[in-house]
Amino acid sequence: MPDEEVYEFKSGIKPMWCPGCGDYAVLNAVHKALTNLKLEPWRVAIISGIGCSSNLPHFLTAFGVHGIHGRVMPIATGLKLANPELTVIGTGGDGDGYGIGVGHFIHAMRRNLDITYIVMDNQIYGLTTGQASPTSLKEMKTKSTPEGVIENPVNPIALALASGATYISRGFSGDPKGLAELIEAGIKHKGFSLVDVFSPCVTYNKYNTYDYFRPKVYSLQKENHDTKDMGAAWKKALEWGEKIPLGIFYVAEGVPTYEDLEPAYRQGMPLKQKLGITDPRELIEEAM
Amino acid sequence: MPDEEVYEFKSGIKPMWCPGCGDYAVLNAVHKALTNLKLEPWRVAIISGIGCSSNLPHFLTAFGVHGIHGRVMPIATGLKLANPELTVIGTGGDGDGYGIGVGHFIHAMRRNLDITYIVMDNQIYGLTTGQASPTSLKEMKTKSTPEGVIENPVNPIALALASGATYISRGFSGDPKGLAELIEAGIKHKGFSLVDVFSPCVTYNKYNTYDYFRPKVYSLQKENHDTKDMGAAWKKALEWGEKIPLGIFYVAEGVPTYEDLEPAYRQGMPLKQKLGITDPRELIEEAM
Amino acid sequence: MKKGEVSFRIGGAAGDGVASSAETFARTCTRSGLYVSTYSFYQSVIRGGHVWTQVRASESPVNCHGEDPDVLICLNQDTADFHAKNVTEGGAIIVDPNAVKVEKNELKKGVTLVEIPLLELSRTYSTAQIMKNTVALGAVVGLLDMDFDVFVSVVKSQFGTKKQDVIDANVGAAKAGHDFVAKGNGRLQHPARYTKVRRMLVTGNEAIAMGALASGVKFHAQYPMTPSSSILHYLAAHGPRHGVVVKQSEDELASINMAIGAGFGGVRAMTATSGGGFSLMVEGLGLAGMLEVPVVVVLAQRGGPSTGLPTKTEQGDLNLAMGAGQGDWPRAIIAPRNQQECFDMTVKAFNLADVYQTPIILMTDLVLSESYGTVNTFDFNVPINRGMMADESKPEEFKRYLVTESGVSPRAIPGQKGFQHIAGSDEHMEDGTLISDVLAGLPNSLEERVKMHDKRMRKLNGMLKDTSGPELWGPERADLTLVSWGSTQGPLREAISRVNAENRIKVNSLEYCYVFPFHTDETKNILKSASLTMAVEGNYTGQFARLLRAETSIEMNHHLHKYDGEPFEPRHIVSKIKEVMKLA
Amino acid sequence: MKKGEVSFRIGGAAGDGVASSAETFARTCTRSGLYVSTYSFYQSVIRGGHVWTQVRASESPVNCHGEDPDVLICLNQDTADFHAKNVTEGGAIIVDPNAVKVEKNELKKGVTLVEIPLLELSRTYSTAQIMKNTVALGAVVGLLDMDFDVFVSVVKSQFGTKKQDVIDANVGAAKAGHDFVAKGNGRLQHPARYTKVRRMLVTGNEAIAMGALASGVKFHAQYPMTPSSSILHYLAAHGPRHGVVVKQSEDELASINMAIGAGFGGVRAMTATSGGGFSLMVEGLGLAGMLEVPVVVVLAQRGGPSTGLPTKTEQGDLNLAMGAGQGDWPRAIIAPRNQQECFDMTVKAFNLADVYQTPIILMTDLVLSESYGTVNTFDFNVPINRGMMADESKPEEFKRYLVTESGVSPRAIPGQKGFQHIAGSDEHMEDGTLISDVLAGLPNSLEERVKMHDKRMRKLNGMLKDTSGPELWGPERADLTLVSWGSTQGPLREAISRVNAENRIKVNSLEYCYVFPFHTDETKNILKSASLTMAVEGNYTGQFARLLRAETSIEMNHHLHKYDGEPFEPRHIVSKIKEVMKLA
Ligand SMILES: Cc1ncc(C[n+]2csc(CCOP(=O)(O)OP(=O)(O)O)c2C)c(N)n1
Ligand SMILES: Cc1ncc(C[n+]2csc(CCOP(=O)(O)OP(=O)(O)O)c2C)c(N)n1
Ligand code: SF4
Ligand code: SF4
Ligand SMILES: [Mg+2]
Ligand SMILES: [Mg+2]
Repeated sequence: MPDEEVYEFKSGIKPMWCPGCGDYAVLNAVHKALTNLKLEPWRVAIISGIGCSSNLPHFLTAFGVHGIHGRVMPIATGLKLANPELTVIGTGGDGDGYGIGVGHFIHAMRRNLDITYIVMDNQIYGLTTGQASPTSLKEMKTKSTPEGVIENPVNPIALALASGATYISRGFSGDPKGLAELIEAGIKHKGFSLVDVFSPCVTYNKYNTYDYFRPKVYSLQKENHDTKDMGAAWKKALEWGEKIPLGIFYVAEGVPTYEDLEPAYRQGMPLKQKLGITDPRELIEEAM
Repeated sequence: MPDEEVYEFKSGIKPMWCPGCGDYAVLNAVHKALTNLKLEPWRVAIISGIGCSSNLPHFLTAFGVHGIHGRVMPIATGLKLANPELTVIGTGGDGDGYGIGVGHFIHAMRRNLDITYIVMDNQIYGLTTGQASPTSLKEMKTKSTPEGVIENPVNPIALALASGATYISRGFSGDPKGLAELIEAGIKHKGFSLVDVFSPCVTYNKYNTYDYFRPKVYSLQKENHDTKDMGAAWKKALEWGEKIPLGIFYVAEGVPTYEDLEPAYRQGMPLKQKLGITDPRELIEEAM
Repeated sequence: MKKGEVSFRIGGAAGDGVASSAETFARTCTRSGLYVSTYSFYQSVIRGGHVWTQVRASESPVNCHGEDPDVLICLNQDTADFHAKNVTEGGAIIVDPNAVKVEKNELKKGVTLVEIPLLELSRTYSTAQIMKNTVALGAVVGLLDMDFDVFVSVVKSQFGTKKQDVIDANVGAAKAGHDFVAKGNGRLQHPARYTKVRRMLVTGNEAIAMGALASGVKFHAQYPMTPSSSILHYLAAHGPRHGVVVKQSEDELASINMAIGAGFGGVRAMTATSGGGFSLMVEGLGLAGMLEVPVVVVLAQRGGPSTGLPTKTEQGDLNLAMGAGQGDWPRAIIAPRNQQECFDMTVKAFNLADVYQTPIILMTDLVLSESYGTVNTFDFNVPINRGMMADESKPEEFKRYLVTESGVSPRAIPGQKGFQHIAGSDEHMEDGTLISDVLAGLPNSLEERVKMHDKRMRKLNGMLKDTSGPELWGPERADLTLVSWGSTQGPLREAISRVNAENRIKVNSLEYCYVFPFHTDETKNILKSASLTMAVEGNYTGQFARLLRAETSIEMNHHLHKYDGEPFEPRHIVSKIKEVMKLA
Repeated sequence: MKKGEVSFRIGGAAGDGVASSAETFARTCTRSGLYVSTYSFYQSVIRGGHVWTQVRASESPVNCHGEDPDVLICLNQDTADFHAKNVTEGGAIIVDPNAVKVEKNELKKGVTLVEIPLLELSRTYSTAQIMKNTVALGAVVGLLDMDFDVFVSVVKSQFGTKKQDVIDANVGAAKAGHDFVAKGNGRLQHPARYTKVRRMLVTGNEAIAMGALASGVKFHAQYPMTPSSSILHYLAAHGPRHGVVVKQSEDELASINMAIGAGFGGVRAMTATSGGGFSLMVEGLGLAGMLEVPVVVVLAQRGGPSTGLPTKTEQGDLNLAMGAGQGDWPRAIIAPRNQQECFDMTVKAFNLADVYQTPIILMTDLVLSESYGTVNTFDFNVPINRGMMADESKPEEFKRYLVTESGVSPRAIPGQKGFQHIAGSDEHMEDGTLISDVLAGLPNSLEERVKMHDKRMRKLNGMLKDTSGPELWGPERADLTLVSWGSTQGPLREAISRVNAENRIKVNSLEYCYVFPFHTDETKNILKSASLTMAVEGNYTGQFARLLRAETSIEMNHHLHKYDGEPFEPRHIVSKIKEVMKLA
């Protein structure tokens, strides 16, 4: 491909994240993946919710909706269904996606839409200044849990396996190269892709820091993990403690996507159709 | 225990379910379980949402809330936390619990509250006269999917495994005895118990009928399934087709419940405490 | 029985096929050239209880289901017990004497009791219980001297060519009932002139769905909820063929946000629900208002509060629609008065949504949503105005939220090269960047906010101009002016006609289809010359009268509120008018 | 600088510790016997941007943060650029000359520029950047001739006994600043008499949380949302020790429904949120209204619509609160005017909720929720009225939804033997059984519905009697009456005092704390003798003025609306009064 077809995806707006925030690495990785894939910014749409992480769309040159807290998946779904030719990417935080939004997350996955969902999981509520998130570990002390969290954390990888996502992966802001690859592969994958990212909040989560993760994380791909084996993926999804897997947990190829099955598409893409009814006779007849 | 301590749990109100509806068997099973457990009706509370199935509380002599669609778990959670001495049971339909309510379902499970949740899963929306539900099988034709469902169904057992429920089971209205046993064991279990029930809708689901299930279902317990083995439970959770397992998939004993961990209970049960602050000095001092 | 019209009622238990038999009859009347209006009284149970449907058919247009029945089919004893005594003079009651007993001495003068062994006769044609309804329908066709072939044509349309055996059974059963009465077992005064004029028979929901199709809706997301569900059913059945993506979402939070996503994507998008689901859309509506994404939301009201009376009618969600979403944002609320307006106003709603790039709320109620009415064949060739789009040739000048006099900014959609922007729910600047991203705390951030908020709110001016004021119906000068909104129009006009015909006084009616932005000037103009006013609405607190007062300071002299779940009948209004005007 | 008071402002970027330094100063003032009112101007970003906090301290009570600063600490150049020129005559500006340059010729008369090498001095005590703030604070303490020991006591309270090293560093750094100015590097006019009177310094949110504790709340569920979050933080920190279950829920749908579950369980239950979260509670609120479950809901308003201005103030959610939930159900809306009322009205709200068994909405706004104000030590010994409970001795007579004159029915809670019942969201009968279960379609179902709906709505009468009318403040006769609700009171009263002192005309103020049910009679009585009226409120459309008009037909003569996200300052109101009254 000629050079001029590679587009710049970084907008002129400077993120206001705290210095050291994991989200910078995610932004860079998204940028790199989009550039590598030689996508055109006007055919890409990034949908986010509310949270520090959800500001991400503003820092890219694509289309986007910076929506409301927890509704990334419905907005992305509506947009993708209206125009399946777009590359639709959801982004946001752990609170947004796995807390208030977990219901939509489950339903989006079982639809297997061709959407990539990147969750910046910092195990804390950043923007609201440090309350427990659904992925906060048990006993973690936060503003809302001064005596420690007493809930078991949500396991996004396990939920994704249970719900029919066809590409399930986890990255780490401390491994920007690996992260960009996961995102790129996720976008390329036809079907619902989850990229869960450990993206440390350096301001409000003093526990799950870069240093917390670095000695623990390892790459599934370097261990020859079989991404087609759901049982193996399930085991890896449950692994947590001294060793924490990164990389691709599971991929199901060739599963029909929602877009493949949607009956309306037999008439073409909704956005490109003529409006209205040219021959209403049948509708009228039926109502007589 | 002396005989007079066994209470009648059936109220005088006659259910208006269609003749043959699976929910009758669930009602009977709940009744039987409560009676067997020799519970006192005034210490039992049944919380439901909206749907045919959600009418169930009215047919029992316990306390109850017939709430709104999808919010069974939050209401039950609030009640249980306010008065942990109550036996709190959630009931409702597949739409209620796994559709609109699936987010709360996930969060309730990860809390491991000592609540039993009985979902009458008829794979259809009954009360609204026959639209697809989150457990409707792919390709099923309903009023809202005249060309067939194109989503993959929710797998409640797998979701429960992924979310930390400590008692996970499935019953069938066609096996009332087994169902009553599952419910009884669920109530006895300390921690979150799920009893997913195939409870056929004879009016709107002409596919997943009693006759559909009868030749397929078998009892896990008769097969010496190890309910402590999460990996085995996961495999069984995915089993669907010619053979469909019933019974207890998974039990985790001894996991602390939310009630065990809640710091406020060090002061006693909320309901029984004196209201207000007897010694506000510390609060005042701090604000000076 | 009134001249030129007949009110037919069939009653039984849920599951007896009452509504579908009534529909067959309503279609038969429609194809016989009559105007029809129906109402179904049913419960939130799938089986049992007591349900009935009324079909009123007339030579001249009818706007409500009327009052007492002229012809009654009693499928069970409850029906006889509750309704037989109300059958009008000269009317008829059809029962299976083997199943239902009628107290003859309670009947009105000249009511014919037609006893037909419905079940027995039906057995010849089918073992299905419901076939006895068909026998009864056949009898009614006979009693009313209708063309049996018209009935046959309706049955054929209903079952299609593939189900010849079902058609045969139905026709046979109906014929048996027809012949039974033809043998002199009853005949009514020939009630109406039958013609071959062709009209459509649609519910409000169907009219909305058709209006949406005509308008080019390409995305509809909905979660089922009575009385809005049949919009989903209609569109699911007919939409995909016309390229419409129709999605049953996981809940109403998803419905509205999916519609917003699709609207942002550039297609016409809609959702529909009732009050409970609308409650869940409240946050999303505000989002659409802020993103300036067009979306049409149908709010089909039912009895509240909360789950309330799920299968009963009410007009109790106006406060909810007015207050939906934190802060101020521009919305329009339209309350069609009848099935024809359901079609027309859906078209209007899509145009307003696109032109003003904001959510438009279409409010109906159970009785309008689910009742059938005859309409002249809809003209699907409707005006479509997609509003202001960005100048394709000047991407460099594009600002999605350009501050304009009208408050409307040029729109661009994903896929348009050079027009990328982020639609954000935080307050933003003209190009869509967030104030907090680029001006966090800088003094001019306040100005930018005010400019943008003003801009959005200015759309209300345009919407006010683009919609028409209330309609004054009846004599221009009157002793009493009834004020109403939405579907109350039907029984209200009929009540007025009756009062004006029978009394010295004159009553007229001020009817609101465009509820918000409120037509304050027109209202003041009209009401300042009104002698006495009375608001007629289907809720407890008089939500519309409060809105009117908030907008005009005008207090209604009288109020008629109904909140028992049943629609107004003309006589309710007539008697209140008489009370207020001190008529005998 | 005004006599007897000082306005202190500190500005920098998010993350510079501006708010916490200001709090330290505010506490020092409070412990010095001054009345304090603060305001934080901040952004929805964790780092960067421009933020500042003002602390106004006075010998006499102050109800708002005032206007221009007398003393300004510039932690960065932005602060100097934006604020230095506004420092009042005779005031002082503290900067680190190595970091910040001040344009001297832009300063007002007699403003002292105090240049202190803040960072350098701080290095001796700590490497933490924030320590330079402490140096500056010490300097201010010196400039204002405050007792340095009071400052030390505040630092000690803040860090507790366990952090002696932190305390030492802070005290050392402050002393360095203090000594720097003591060496003649600046001194202000002694601004106020310091005393040892002890008062509390609380935010509106803290006052609400304390009020809830005093009232015996036993369950609080909340999802974080600015500006309500500190209620959660306070209760999470202090609740469990007092036996309060405090739950961060998964969303606001869960918060309200958990609170309903707990309320049904018999404990006092609360939730808190802002407009976006309240939008998600709309359906649950109607549920509580229908189940007749007491629950207190705090709605802390911020700038809308949608995500809007998440860290800015507004009074734009009144329509939302009024319209929440489909259908009609009884609610009360209370808008405390200051921190003291936040405490008192929370107590009131719990009592109203229990007595009327329905949701009570407590509305604040960002500026009241998050600003500190001094209050006299709260009396935690508050009246508690749990309302009507069932007669324990007569379970057989118990009907949960007994129709009564007051609309209130006896309540029983799970665990009470013989009092079992189902609280249902469908319309029900006196004993709680559903109409559709036992009367489906029977003619008397309509009556039962009407009886029950009337019963519920009658509670509004009782709530009206149990709450007081608007407060008329200022001269009884006036040329202009300002009408306001909630926190606008503070700047408004100050504006009135100023106008009345300086002009011939007299202005007074009609203030609403109890917003709904609306006190129509009192309002009419008071306003009928008003010469001119002006509504002052913090939103675009004048939501309160609309409510007032809907309830009374009274139209305000003038309106002052502010919706730029910042709170009213007295001068905004003064200048509008002057404009309206045609004063120079
Ligand atoms: C309905 C609603 N409730 C609450 C909020 C307040 N809120 C904004 S961001 C956020 C959580 C942020 O956490 P997360 O999603 O993990 O993102 P992060 O800031 O950590 O990147 C919350 C609760 C909101 N905007 N909307
Ligand atoms: C917010 C809201 N949306 C929609 C509805 C309408 N509704 C009532 S019951 C129901 C679904 C019933 O299905 P399910 O939960 O499976 O129960 P079933 O009737 O099959 O037992 C729906 C959508 C509602 N009551 N509330
Ligand atoms: S608060 Fe945490 S998540 Fe937010 S920008 Fe700072 S480091 Fe990142
Ligand atoms: S419709 Fe289905 S679920 Fe409802 S009562 Fe009838 S059989 Fe049961
Ligand atoms: Mg987070
Ligand atoms: Mg179901």
